[in-house]
Amino acid sequence: MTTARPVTMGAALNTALRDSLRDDDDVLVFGEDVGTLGGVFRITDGLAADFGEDRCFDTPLAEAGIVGFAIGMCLTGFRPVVEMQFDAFAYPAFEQITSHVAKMRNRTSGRVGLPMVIRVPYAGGIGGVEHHCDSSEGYYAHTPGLKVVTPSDAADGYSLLREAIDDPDPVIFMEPKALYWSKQDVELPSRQPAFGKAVVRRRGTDVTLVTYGPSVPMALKAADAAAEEGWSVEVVDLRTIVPFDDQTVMESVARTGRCIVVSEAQGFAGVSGEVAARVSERCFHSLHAPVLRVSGLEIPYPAPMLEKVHLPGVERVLDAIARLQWDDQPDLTYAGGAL
Amino acid sequence: MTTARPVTMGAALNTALRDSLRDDDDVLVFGEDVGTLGGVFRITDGLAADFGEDRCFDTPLAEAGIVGFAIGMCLTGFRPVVEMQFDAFAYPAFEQITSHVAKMRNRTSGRVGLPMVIRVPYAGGIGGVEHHCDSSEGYYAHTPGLKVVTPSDAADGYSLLREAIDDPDPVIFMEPKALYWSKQDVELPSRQPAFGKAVVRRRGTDVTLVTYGPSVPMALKAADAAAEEGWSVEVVDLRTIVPFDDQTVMESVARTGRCIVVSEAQGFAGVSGEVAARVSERCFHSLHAPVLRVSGLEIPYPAPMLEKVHLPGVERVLDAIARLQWDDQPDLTYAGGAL
Amino acid sequence: METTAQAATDALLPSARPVQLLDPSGTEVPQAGTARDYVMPSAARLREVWRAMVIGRRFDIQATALTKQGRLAVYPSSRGQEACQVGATLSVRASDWVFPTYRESMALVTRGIDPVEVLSLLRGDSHCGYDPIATHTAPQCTPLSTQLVHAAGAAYGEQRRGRDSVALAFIGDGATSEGDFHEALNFAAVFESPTIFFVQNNKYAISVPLSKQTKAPSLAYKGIGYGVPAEQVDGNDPAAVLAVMDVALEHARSGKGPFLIEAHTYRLDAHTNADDATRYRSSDEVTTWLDRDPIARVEAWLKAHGELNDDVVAATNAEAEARASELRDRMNAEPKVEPMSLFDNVFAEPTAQLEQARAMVQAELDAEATA
Amino acid sequence: METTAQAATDALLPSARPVQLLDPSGTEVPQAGTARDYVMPSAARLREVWRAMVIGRRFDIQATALTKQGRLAVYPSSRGQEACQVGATLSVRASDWVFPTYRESMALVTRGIDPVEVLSLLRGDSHCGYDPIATHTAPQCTPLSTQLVHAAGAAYGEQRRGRDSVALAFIGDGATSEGDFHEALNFAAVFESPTIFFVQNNKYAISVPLSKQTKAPSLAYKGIGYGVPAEQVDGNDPAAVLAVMDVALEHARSGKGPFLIEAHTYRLDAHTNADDATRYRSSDEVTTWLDRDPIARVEAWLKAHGELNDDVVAATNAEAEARASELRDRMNAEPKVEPMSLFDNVFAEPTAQLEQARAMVQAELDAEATA
Ligand SMILES: Cc1ncc(C[n+]2csc(CCOP(=O)(O)OP(=O)(O)O)c2C)c(N)n1
Ligand SMILES: Cc1ncc(C[n+]2csc(CCOP(=O)(O)OP(=O)(O)O)c2C)c(N)n1
Ligand SMILES: [Mg+2]
Ligand SMILES: [Mg+2]
Repeated sequence: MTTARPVTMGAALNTALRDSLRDDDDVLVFGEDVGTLGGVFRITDGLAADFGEDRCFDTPLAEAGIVGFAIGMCLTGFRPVVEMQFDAFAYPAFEQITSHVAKMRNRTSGRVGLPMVIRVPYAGGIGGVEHHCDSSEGYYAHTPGLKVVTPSDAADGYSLLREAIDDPDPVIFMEPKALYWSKQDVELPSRQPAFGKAVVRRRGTDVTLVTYGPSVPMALKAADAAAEEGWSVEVVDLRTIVPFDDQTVMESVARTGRCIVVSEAQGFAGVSGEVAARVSERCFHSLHAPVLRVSGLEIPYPAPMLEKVHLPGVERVLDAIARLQWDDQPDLTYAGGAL
Repeated sequence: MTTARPVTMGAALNTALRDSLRDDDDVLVFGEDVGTLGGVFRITDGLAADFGEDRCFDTPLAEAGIVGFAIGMCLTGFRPVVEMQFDAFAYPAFEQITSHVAKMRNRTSGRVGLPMVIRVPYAGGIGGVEHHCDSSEGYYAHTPGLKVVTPSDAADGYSLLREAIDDPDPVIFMEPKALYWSKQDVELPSRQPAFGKAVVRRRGTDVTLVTYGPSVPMALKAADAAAEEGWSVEVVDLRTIVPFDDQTVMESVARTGRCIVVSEAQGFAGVSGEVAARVSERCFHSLHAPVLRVSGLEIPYPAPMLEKVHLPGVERVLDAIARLQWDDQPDLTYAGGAL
Repeated sequence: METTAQAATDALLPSARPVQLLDPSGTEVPQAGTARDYVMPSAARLREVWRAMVIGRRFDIQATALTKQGRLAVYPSSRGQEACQVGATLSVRASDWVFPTYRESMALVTRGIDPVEVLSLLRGDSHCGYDPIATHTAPQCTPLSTQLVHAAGAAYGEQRRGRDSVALAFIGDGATSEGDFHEALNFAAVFESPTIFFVQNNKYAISVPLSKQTKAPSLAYKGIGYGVPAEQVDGNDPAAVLAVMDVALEHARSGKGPFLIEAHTYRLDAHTNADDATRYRSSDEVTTWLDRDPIARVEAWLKAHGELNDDVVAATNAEAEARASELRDRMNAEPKVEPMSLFDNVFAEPTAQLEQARAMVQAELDAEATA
Repeated sequence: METTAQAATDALLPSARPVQLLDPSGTEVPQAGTARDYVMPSAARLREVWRAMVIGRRFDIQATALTKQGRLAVYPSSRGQEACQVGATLSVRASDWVFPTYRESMALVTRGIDPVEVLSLLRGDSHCGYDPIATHTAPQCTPLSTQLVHAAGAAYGEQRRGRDSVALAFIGDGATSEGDFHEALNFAAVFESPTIFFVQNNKYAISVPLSKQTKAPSLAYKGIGYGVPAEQVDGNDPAAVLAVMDVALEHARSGKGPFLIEAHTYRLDAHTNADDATRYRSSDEVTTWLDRDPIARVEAWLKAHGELNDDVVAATNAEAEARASELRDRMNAEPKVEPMSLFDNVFAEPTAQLEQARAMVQAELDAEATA
């Protein structure tokens, strides 16, 4: 019997790739520097050596090419798992992703499915230079036909990636790069909880923080801090942004009556707006206060020395909690994310 | 003195380009087929002939090239107005737009501004084949550093385009192609109302429809139809999605107490979610019912013969109005846009 | 730093002028100075190509007519490009892959796909009327050049499966300017993917002439930059198209990687029925190209060699006519579209949200039906 | 269908082997078989380049050292590529434009930009430390190849303004695979934009060797596909880099359009200080390239020709040392960053929403300050 041991999210992702390569000969891993080097974040470390260069290989440096080539390989029955080196470096593939990856099953009346995974290390918090820190999940989530997934811990790194690889549809797999080195005691393999389900990471009764990916650990910290101030905070981790688990989110907010959406991404017209809109609509009669958003500022990602000011942190969440009209007084001066 | 005469939005856009070319030698128009042909929608008709091939010219067929070339020309003081032939054909330029156009002023600490306009004929309703009908405004609106503008009539076509060309910042100018042929009595030139202001297109007291671009005429029709059923419907046309005019929108909803966001775009994680979230937050205490969304379905744009089913229409708006809890009964079964 | 051997680069460069085996009058042209040896196809093959061109052209004219009758929303004609559409397509096997653009209707009909299914995209009842897997034919592609990378991937996939199938990817002259063209050629070369990139240089990208598209000596000179052998061919000479395709296929199928072909041809009609070609080109130019008719050319050769007689010509024309009229009849029927299908194929399994949307639309339709 | 004249295509193709004027020992190499005539630069220019390389290399070593001291977040070294960084940069005028990648720190220092401003991006205090308009130098670009299209546009803009400025755009070997490379070359060619595309083929894109990047005989063979003349040059031979740059500049400045240069060189350090090059290349390979040192090469020639003596060498080394130590001192100071600046340059005028956000952050900072 295996027992739980401390595993980083990066290692869990590597194990998921290994187990998928082992279990299914049609799974292939390719992208820039994923072969000999094992990827700039070492997520594919050792795969080429252990499974052969046929199964894990480097490509020319061209993201549209990588994604388009993967589409073609799907036509012959392969299941490519491709890596985009950083968030902003997936943009050259945007046309291939939106016009083909997202639409292929639909435009062929279900005759051509694309069981591929596009791995995108995303978001900031690691002192990266510009173009290496974008929160780009909103672009994909807004595109019908794409599943968008983001783990917040090692267990989910493993579980969600294996589910994504086995999924008959294309999955944009967003990896919060700031969490690659975060450790957790996990017992692998484990495919729990089910794909498409959000998870309550912490129980609480006063307010629900709905969050995902890179912001989950921060939200949990904020919940701890809030607890010291006497608030009981529930934290919901979306895990899969698409499909969206309305049930778990709405049940939580219906119970707590208050909601804050926490995301590192700029808020305007993105995922956090969607969550706020859905909760506001579906929990209208349960809400004691407006749904607030604590998100990244509406600015291009700042230089490393200023990223702390940009990133939503514990203090901003606590401020938002304090403004949840506990005394039923409206406060519309908040100027946090998504202004 | 000029007097108002019937002008199509297409003609108004053409006039705006002419007047800008006339008034400012640094303004250049380029893109695919915009020269000799005058563009596939004839928006640039006659410009090359009248202003010379130096001022309006065809480029090679490459959208990243067009946008990137325009960026370079800005460095030498030009003000390029470039055309993307259709919505989905702007995607190859996505990296140039998100990583450079949106960020240039910011990454150079204000030293390099990009006074360029990217014209994007967008949305559907004209029986176009796939990839010719995308509502892509959400991608741009979600990107900090871009202004996103969309006219709904000829007067705004002229006014907003001239403002966009004069603006010191890059503007994504979304042209609802279904409205190119819509006529209106206008007196040109006119630069009213101010850039960045939403406009109340129709006054009403019961509910506010917040909408923009291709959906405005439909929303006005729905308001007419609703009037016959006894509802007084206010219609707000956003005009500029970024910057967003909170004031006009919130004042309206605060007055009516109910709000429906109407957009042709798929709702999930897009502009309509943003509007719903903002209104829900800022008008929390004025709202008598949840903010609903009537938007395009969460599917890839359908084949022409099915687009009617996809596009939000008068009936769907009327249905949504009816579900606005006039009797204060919650109804959460609605499955319209943004599910 | 090594020297690039002249021989190695010569093997990649195209002939200095387009390969031609038959001149416009159907007379065989002596081969000299071509980059490779090209072999005159057999009379039987030329007859087969001739026949398919006759049928193809009639189909094309019919399709244009259908736009006037409101039975087709839009149609991009390939009249004038028959030697490319038919010649390239008949050169590959059913087990090979074809990656068409929106202009390849004639090629797809030649490939044996039901013409009504071919026209589905352009009629507007579905995005792709045929089964891409069963036909080994990708959906007609409108985002320019994007299909080329798919072709490179599919051909590589076939090779990985141990099969000797190739991919034939069509593309226009204008689309060679897109970044995806570059990435596709490069991926195919690096992975030695057996892909034939077949550029129909019909001289215009909608209104934009080739001179505004590129300053290359010819598009075939793009091959060497990827280490991909390339050739330019008279795209209105069916014999030459077959001969160059043969060389390209032999190259690709034998594991040597991709091949780039630039076929010089001309689109006689406007870009689509919605386009007004008089805005950007002269009728003289069109006339010049009418004189380079691919059908007449090979017909003259076949007749001169006693390989075709008037009876066969008449019978073939009649067959083409019959097929066109059958197509007209079938296109006159209102296509069946199923609104509920909108939700079926967004994902393999609809999400809860899609199920809700489906229920909403169903309720609307039910309400309409009872109203 | 015209014949492509051999002369026309020959004018576009590169030399079969990289142009070299000085061999690694600093001995002049007899010119034979190069595609064009390349002229040995004057001793004065070579001395100037030598001096800038000495200073540049010392700067580079200092920058790498600063990463170890935690004063620079990341540094992509160009050690070994001095002939390219310095030779190309010193060939252009202050009024010309330079479009650097992240690797061009040495080039920018050579161009006269304050080294602290050059390192701003990599230290993390701002995205671009210098004024691109004042210096005619675009921000260091990380999204690969995207800057090339800007260069083509800027150079075209200069031409439209009636000025004879050119744009010098740097790019790496790996980045030639990106679609933007293709679009940039093509736009520059079609608009006859005076742009020099300078590819530093340092043999790796992070870990990926050139052999996995392209099957082209050499990257310079990409030029002909755009009608752009191209050359390959020994990128560790400063004399050859200058000579080829001279030809390219003459071509571009005289209105003949863009020019593509592939400089064969080698990055001696890892991709950045964060990279581990032992994972993908042997130390033997590195040693081979150490023997092709560009500084030693030109130093040997200068000395042999009596154009350089030990005093000047010592003085120059001392100057390089002094500059490095000044840089170290200045980099030891904590850079000033201003949180409120985050809102200043999203747009020319902040939106109402940005003003609100600014107020929020100001309130947070005020609260922190009083706490
Ligand atoms: C990425 C992209 N940009 C623009 C278009 C619009 N468009 C459709 S066809 C066409 C011209 C294509 O010309 P060419 O490649 O020469 O093919 P042809 O139509 O002549 O067969 C253009 C610009 C498109 N379909 N895709
Ligand atoms: C569009 C894009 N994709 C990926 C990257 C990540 N990346 C940064 S440098 C690099 C390698 C570039 O190699 P090359 O062009 O040879 O330049 P060099 O670093 O060797 O100077 C990669 C893949 C990027 N910066 N931009
Ligand atoms: Mg064409
Ligand atoms: Mg390199």
